[in-house]
Amino acid sequence: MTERMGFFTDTSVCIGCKACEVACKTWNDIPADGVDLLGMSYDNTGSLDANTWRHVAFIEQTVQDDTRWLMSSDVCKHCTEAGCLDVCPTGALFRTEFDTVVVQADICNGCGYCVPACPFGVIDRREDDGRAWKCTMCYDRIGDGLMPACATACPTESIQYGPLDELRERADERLAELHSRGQADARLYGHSPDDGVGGAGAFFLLLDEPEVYGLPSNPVVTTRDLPAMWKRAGLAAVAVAAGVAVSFLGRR
Amino acid sequence: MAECHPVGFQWVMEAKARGAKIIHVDPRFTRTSAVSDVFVPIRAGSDIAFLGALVNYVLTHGKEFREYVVAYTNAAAIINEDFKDTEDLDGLFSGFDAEKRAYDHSSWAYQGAEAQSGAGDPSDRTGGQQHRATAQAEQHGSGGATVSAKPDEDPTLEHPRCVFQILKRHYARYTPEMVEEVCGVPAAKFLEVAEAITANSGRDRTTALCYAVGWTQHTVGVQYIRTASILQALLGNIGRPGGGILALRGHASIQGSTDIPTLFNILPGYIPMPHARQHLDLASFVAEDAGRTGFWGNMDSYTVSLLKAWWGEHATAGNDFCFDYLPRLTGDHGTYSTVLRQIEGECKGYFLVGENPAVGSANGKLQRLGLANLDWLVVRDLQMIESATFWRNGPEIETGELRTEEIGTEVFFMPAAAHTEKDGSFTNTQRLLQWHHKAVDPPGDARSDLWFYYHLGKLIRHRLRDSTDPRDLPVQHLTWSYVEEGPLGEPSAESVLAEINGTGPDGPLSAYTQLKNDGSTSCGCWIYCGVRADGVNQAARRKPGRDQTWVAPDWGWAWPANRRIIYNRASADPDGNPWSERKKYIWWDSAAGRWVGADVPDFEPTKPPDFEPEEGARAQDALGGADPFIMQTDGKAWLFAPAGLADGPLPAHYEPLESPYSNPLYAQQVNPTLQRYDHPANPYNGSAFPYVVTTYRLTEHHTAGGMSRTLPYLSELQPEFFCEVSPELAEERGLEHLGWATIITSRSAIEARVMVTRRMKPLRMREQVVHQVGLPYHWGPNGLSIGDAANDILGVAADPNVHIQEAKAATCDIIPGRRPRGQALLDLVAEYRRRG
Amino acid sequence: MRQWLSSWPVIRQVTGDDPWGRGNAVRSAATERTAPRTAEADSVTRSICPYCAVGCGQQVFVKDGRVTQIEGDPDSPISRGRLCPKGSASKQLVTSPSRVTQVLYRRPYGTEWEQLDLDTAMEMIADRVVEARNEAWQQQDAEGRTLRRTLGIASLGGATLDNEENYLMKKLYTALGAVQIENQARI
Amino acid sequence: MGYYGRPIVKEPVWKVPDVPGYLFLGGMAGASASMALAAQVSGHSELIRPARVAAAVGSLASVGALIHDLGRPERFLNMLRVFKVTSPLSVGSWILAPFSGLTALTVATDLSGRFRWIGSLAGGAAGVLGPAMCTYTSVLLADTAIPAWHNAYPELPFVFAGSAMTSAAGASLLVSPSRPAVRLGLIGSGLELTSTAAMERRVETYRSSKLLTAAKALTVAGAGLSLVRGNRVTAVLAGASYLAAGICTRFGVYRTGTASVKLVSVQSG
Repeated sequence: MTERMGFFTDTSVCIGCKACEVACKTWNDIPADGVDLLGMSYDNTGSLDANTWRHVAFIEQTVQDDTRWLMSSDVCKHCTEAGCLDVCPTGALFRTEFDTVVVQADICNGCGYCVPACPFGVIDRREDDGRAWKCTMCYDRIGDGLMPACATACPTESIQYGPLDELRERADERLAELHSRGQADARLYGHSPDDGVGGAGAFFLLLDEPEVYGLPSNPVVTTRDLPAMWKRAGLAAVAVAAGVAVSFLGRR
Repeated sequence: MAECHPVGFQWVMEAKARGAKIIHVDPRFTRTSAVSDVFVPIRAGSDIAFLGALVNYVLTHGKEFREYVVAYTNAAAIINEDFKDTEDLDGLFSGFDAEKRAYDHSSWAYQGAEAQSGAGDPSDRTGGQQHRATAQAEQHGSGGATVSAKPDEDPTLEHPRCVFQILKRHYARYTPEMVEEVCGVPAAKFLEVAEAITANSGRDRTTALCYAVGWTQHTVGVQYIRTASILQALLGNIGRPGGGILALRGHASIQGSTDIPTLFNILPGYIPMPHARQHLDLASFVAEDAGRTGFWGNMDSYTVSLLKAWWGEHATAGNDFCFDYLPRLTGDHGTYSTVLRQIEGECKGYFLVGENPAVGSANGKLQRLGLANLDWLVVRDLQMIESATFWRNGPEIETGELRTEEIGTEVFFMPAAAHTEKDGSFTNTQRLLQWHHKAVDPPGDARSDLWFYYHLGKLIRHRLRDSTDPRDLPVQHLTWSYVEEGPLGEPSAESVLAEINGTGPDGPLSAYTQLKNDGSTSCGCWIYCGVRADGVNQAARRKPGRDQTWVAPDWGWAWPANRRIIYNRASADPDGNPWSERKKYIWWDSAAGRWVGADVPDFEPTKPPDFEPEEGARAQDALGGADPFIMQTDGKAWLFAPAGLADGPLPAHYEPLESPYSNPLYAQQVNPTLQRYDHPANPYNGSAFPYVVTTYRLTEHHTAGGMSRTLPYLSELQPEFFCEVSPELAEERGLEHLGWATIITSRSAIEARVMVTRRMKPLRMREQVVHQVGLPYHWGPNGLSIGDAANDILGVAADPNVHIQEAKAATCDIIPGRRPRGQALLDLVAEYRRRG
Repeated sequence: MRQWLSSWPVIRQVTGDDPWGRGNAVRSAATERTAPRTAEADSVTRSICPYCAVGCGQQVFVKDGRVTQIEGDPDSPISRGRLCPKGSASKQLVTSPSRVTQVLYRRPYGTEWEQLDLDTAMEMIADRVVEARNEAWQQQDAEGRTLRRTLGIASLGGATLDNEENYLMKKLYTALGAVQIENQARI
Repeated sequence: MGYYGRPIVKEPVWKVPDVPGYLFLGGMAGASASMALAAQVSGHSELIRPARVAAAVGSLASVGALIHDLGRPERFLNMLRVFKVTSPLSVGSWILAPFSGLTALTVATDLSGRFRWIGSLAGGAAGVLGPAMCTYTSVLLADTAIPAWHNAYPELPFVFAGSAMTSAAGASLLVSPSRPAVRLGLIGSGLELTSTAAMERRVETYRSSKLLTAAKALTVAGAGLSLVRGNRVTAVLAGASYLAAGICTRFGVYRTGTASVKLVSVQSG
């Protein structure tokens, strides 16, 4: 495995231009989603899904009589412990040499298991195509030394791509800087290896609670509990065996 | 800026990261506001009051950059005794002719110097309606008006009639309290801005102002920019790095199409189109400049070289270099006047070339009535735009005002080539020419506009080749042979660029200073001379930015002479030393005897700072070594414009033509010289319209939408026309979020989905509350993302200098629900018109 | 058979370094062939974004005569490789299926578009220009001053075009005496 | 709070009735196969064939439902491309595939009368796999970010185990009433009712599920009816109640889960 690569999305410099959304769709030939006015501020995309691998959230707030407009480009977190990858029964999802999580379109049979397994609600099955899709961190591009399409386009370097360790350092510096400027509500999200997904390969600097951006406050990969689940299921299976056996004991 | 120029905005974000303070003044809270340090919501149409108050703040607090102001501006110049200010005449300047609604600006002149009307004919100086209507500002090219001699000056700036003192008096009433009343900006907020700007200007620091059509689309648009210029000149923010007034323009080559103008009143390089009354021949045309000082003093060379480029061997000294071949102006031939001529039936043929006026120009109905009355229309575009389909799905078809079977216009839709399908250069908003190379062939019948005009020219020349009518001589003699390439016969763009660059006896020219008035040089656009220096396409230079200095002089080519900051002589003090180490840019190297620095000096390279011109010197020789503004006749930045503007030597706040408020500053309500277009289809709003309406763009779309509403990836991001209103206005009018609203003016009514947002804030102007309705104007009936066109409700009234319409501030009413259809729509609008 | 078995991920799970079947063992044939289409382009052309006037650099990737990708030019000191959503949609702009690629003609009082040959259309337009020019020709004004112009023809546009195109337009129109020439710069 | 009230976790894209049907059929088939084995071993020969048929029909229908639910059904075999213990669906596939094959083979030999010894061996193997068939689907649901499913993982296997037993008993009661079937139903009912109650204590949203309430009622009804001796009609009614209860349980759990993405968040286990 080469160095782990990742995204650091610094929402404090996001201008909500949505270049990331379009650059992503262009590069990955993602179908258009249709025209639907959602009325969610300037967000007419809604959420990450099979046809949206970058999604810019827009949140209008009133803080002490002043208007604040938060914007944040969401993306697949490329978790260290990835639920989607764990539960995929076909091996369509795999971990790449860059420690990113990618769906292999030639393998996926559209079982859909990954969809509810993602604690962030990222991966999704495309209706007409039947397969699961999500951000690949432009696996093809980064393998050739290019940056992912979204990070390439981003005008303000809100989306930064690079070795994860470097990004984490940069994020710590940026956070300290914002705090020193009095931006007390700035926080990092997904950067800690100790969190419920073992740290995200794509992490964020946010200016409010994660839920405000549609992110879970304490995401946990479901498979952390899987050994206990198998244990309980085993016990239950034994109960079935025992129950059947007991039923056939005694009088006819 | 973040909204419409996101990639340019990266530099603002970078400045912010380095500690720069970002202030955003706008009627609506945009993506720019979101990342700004200070957001100032302002009433649309009140910026001169705001900027004027900044000028007043600078002057009353002694915050001007005194040394810069004394040396580089006309602050010390003493004005004619006859001059009367708006202070004296309650909103008018001296020289106003109420009948003609025009100024005679002779009283605005410098004392001791003759300020000429610029249009050349002294007998015409009274500036009648017709003269005024010839887009006077451009009549002076980029050089401003002529001042033929040095004015009397008071370097102490104490003389009561010196510009500095006039300025002080003129802006004294532009107080923070007045800002509150006119702009709806709290005085404290204004002072925060004033303190930030003045603290960040001077020797060590500079402040930049950026604007877009939010400043130009007003009946006082030119004066908006003028106010900004005064402020920046007072603060010493012109010609220096990090300073300036930066126009953020909206089209890939909108700067280029001004430099090499597809505009009625100028020729390439801002040479005016000749006027029938004044310019009888070449001699009279250049006469006004013959004795002129500054680089415009060479206009004869620029003009003769242009004529040589166009008529080649036929242009000789003996025939005035075919000067007579140029058509003459008699008045305004701007687009709105032309549309009225189409409706009248005089103008019968129309080319639309990558432009969609049925959506993008004010008063869409007026536009479409013009289109429907043509004999023929040629539309060149990539996609089927509304201006090509007005005859089948224009709003007037729905209302019954027009019927398809009764529209006689013959329409040719000629598919255009995209930028990837042709060679050519764009000039970006910072005057930088960048070449784009052809990547693929255009599909099907699509052709470049170069191909179209070249071959159309050939066909027309063929038709006229045997004519003996003298009117056809300019066509017959036109130089029209360009290298044809490939199976399509595409003319070589490079060969056209070569003609633009110009040639002399020794081949390609490398600088406009080589141009001659004797016919020995030819040059299609003098300011572009040097773009093919040494026969090399300098616009195609692509030395990576990271391998150059921050000025990046080896990427593309900027006019003039590859200078990246114009008037950069002002970045050094009068003695030629940098104002400060931090703001070092161009300075005098006395050992080398030349100007040096990061950029190409915008100055004669070896003229020393202490150079004193000889008496009677002309052109650039008449400017001293400390006169940085070399295109001005006196080399100074003009705080006060003694000539050249139709509506006054100093900016004054007037209300928009359509405003629910009376002017708190003067009895004069609107710009007294504003240009009206009186036509039954262009009625102006009366009093029945209580709200302010403004139009704007969104990041996700491009102008009239032909290049964005047709694309799925952009359409899905902003899928539908909507209006933005505050919760308070929504409450007042019963508008529901995501419901429908009908927006009405005396022109028309349109419907939009409602976006209720706190980003739109009611403003308090003392006792009154201002509600503003925001309308992105990208939509029309064609494409994937559709909706009514915001421009349909706007009227046409224009700035008297440049004929730009007032699209950024008008009045409207807004009611819940969808608009009526058919005749009922007309009835609704008529009802509002009746009400006043 | 043996080859098939050795490519069966279950076997690779057992024999390789990926017993959990979440990495190397499950890589597919297509994954092994992964390459960006930019690497497969026949040519890369340097261009400039056609939308606003910032002038961002673009790289146009072409394969088999078709544009396969347009992205920012990292060498540009203006844009440093970045593009906004419109610039990022440039590929869709130039390859759009809704682009009109055939000359279309609406005859006077017509209700539908008709197709027209390009050469025919050019000849027709040239005829109309000459005719409209002559019909509305003004040689002199009422006071006998030279006008040498026609108000029969007008033109709007140029801000989206190349300098060279604007130049030929202005030159041809001026020679024809057409003065009603405008573009977006003053709208 | 939240982003325009949108759920964070995505609702499953699985089809209804395919997936809850698959859960039900798999459980019924698994317990039936074990029942067939137990009947074989204990000599309840009249119970063998119905249980074998129930196992085969149930598992094949369950496979059919699973394939039908795939976005790319033709790629069903990719389920056996890897073996992943981290994926309950992978483990399940490796259980379901042999199980359905074995049960089908068993019934085929049984009905055709040929190679019955192979059928017996296969049936035995299926019987051993049966309990796993009953409970792996609970892990399949629990191992997701769907709050109601994930949070219920300690009890869900027992709910499914009990439900599978009552379903198998129900299928058996429908064709031939027997004491083992009655006893199996009672054991299953007890397990299902107690574990469902425990699950509802842990994850409240299940309490408001009408389907689960119906399941409980049907289970009680099935158990009660099964206790009426020697009445063919009540036996059939008991069997039908058990089967209906099984269907209600799976659909109830499924529906409560999909609805829970809007209501609750996942807790760490």
